[in-house]
Amino acid sequence: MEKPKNSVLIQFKSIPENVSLARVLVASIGAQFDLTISELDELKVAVSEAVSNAMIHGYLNDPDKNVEMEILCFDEKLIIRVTDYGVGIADVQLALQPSYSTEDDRMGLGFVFIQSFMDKMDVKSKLNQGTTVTMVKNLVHQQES
Amino acid sequence: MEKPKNSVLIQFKSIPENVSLARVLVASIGAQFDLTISELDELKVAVSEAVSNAMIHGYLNDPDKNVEMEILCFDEKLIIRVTDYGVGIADVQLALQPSYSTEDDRMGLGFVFIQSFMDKMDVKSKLNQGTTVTMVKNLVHQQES
Amino acid sequence: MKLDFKSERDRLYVKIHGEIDLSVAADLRQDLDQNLDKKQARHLILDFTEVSFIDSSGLGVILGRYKRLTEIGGTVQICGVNDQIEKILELSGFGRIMKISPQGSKKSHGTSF
Amino acid sequence: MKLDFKSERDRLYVKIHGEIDLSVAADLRQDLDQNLDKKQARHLILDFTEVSFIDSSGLGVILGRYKRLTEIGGTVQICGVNDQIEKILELSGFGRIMKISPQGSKKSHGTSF
Ligand SMILES: Nc1ncnc2c1ncn2[C@@H]1O[C@H](COP(=O)(O)OP(=O)(O)O)[C@@H](O)[C@H]1O
Ligand SMILES: Nc1ncnc2c1ncn2[C@@H]1O[C@H](COP(=O)(O)OP(=O)(O)O)[C@@H](O)[C@H]1O
Repeated sequence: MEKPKNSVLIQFKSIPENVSLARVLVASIGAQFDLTISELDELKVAVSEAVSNAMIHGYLNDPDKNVEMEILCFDEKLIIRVTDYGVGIADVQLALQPSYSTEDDRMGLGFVFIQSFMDKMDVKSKLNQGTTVTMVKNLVHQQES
Repeated sequence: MEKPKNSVLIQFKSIPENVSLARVLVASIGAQFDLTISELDELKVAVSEAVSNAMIHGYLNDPDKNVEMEILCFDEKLIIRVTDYGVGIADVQLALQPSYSTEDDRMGLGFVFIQSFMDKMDVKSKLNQGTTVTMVKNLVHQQES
Repeated sequence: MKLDFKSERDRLYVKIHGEIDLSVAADLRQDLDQNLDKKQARHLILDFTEVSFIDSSGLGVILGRYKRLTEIGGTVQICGVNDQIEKILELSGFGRIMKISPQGSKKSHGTSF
Repeated sequence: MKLDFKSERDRLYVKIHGEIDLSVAADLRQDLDQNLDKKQARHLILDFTEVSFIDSSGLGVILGRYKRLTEIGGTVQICGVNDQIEKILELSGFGRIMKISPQGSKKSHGTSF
């Protein structure tokens, strides 16, 4: 694969305050490219969902675990990968269903938002080993007229 | 040592755009605590100097190298550690002298700023192995009257 | 996140400032419930003019209040919504169960503090 | 970073917007030198009203222009400086070699765009 123009790897404690940290970081990298405000907002939502899921579902809110996020910047796309080494997902296809959630007070919209706001999403998970959500945002913009 | 309330480890490519990334990250963590705007600004300067030094001096501007930054948050202090695996510093005491610089167009003020704006600084370096700058910011605030 | 409360008969107006995500969801839930109880309100009007971000953790809190209030014949309304948040509210189907008014519309003026 | 240039006789006014660090230092150096050449200016007035951050990489660029201009009997002046940046300029000794005026002072009014 082509070498990324930029790459950032961050590891942080699984505490809710760090969800906004992950957003700030992604927005700051997104601003290095010519993303519109609305594209930046959508990146932030996608990252927020993936990181929140790692904390809530993957680590069952254990603050002593660590979430990882990797951001790779290419000319034509951003790749963002969020990883936890938590409980894993038994049935990924089921988990991706809109409105499916294993928690009563949650809406099952996390994956829906990621899929709506990113150009590609891939979920790899193994029970008791953890989950990696890979999200791709294309940077190929329409020619201006 | 007491367990940190938050800890963040970030690794990024040695390209100048990432100096601001490091600042944004530190400011965003600083904002989780009750730092004043001016304290946040000072943290940003210190981090900017340490990260720029890693890129310019440590890695001689090679963009394919990686800079690491670790942030540990305790009740009473923030510890920020910037590491490169670059050329290292032959004589740390000399390097710390105000106005000392090995580059013509630089001012030798980086370490001066870090020492002025942080409560503690420690530099560990080994030739051809790299440099770690550890900076401490105390969070113990005066009692309000 | 910061909240301003105002109430009038059975209506509770809440202006929310900041980002609504996992880190504030629990506080938001508790503050809304406490104030709904205290004021015995049935109608909740959320002013989003100063909300810069919301994700599904934030939406979950609002849906929870919606369920609670519809049980007693009440409603939830969100006003002052920016374009990005409007898109998220539409995606999540909130538009079908509660009244949502964008920033600058007449509806949002009525609830300004 | 964004620059606005204005010149009057041998004076070049430059209003700088944004953060001045390693990532913009090379561009800033080049843009300043090109404009000093083009306008044959001897006096450089930097408006810092819209500068939100500067570190030693940024200061190095200014010191370089200072050295260049003092050789031909010129000066450098920085106006519209906020408290934090004033502290940095003092620490670095710039206050002893060039005129620095804080935000809101009369001096900085004279150079507004
Ligand atoms: N990182 C993860 N680790 C374990 N399970 C996960 C993870 N992410 C998602 N899941 C599972 O997938 C389900 C659907 O996720 P999502 O669409 O984000 O909705 P929600 O977070 O509201 O439950 C979750 O309820 C959970 O069971
Ligand atoms: N990470 C590093 N790796 C190698 N050398 C360094 C590093 N940081 C600082 N130095 C050395 O210390 C000197 C002084 O650093 P500093 O006070 O920041 O001033 P400046 O960056 O302006 O040279 C540098 O010129 C360089 O020789």
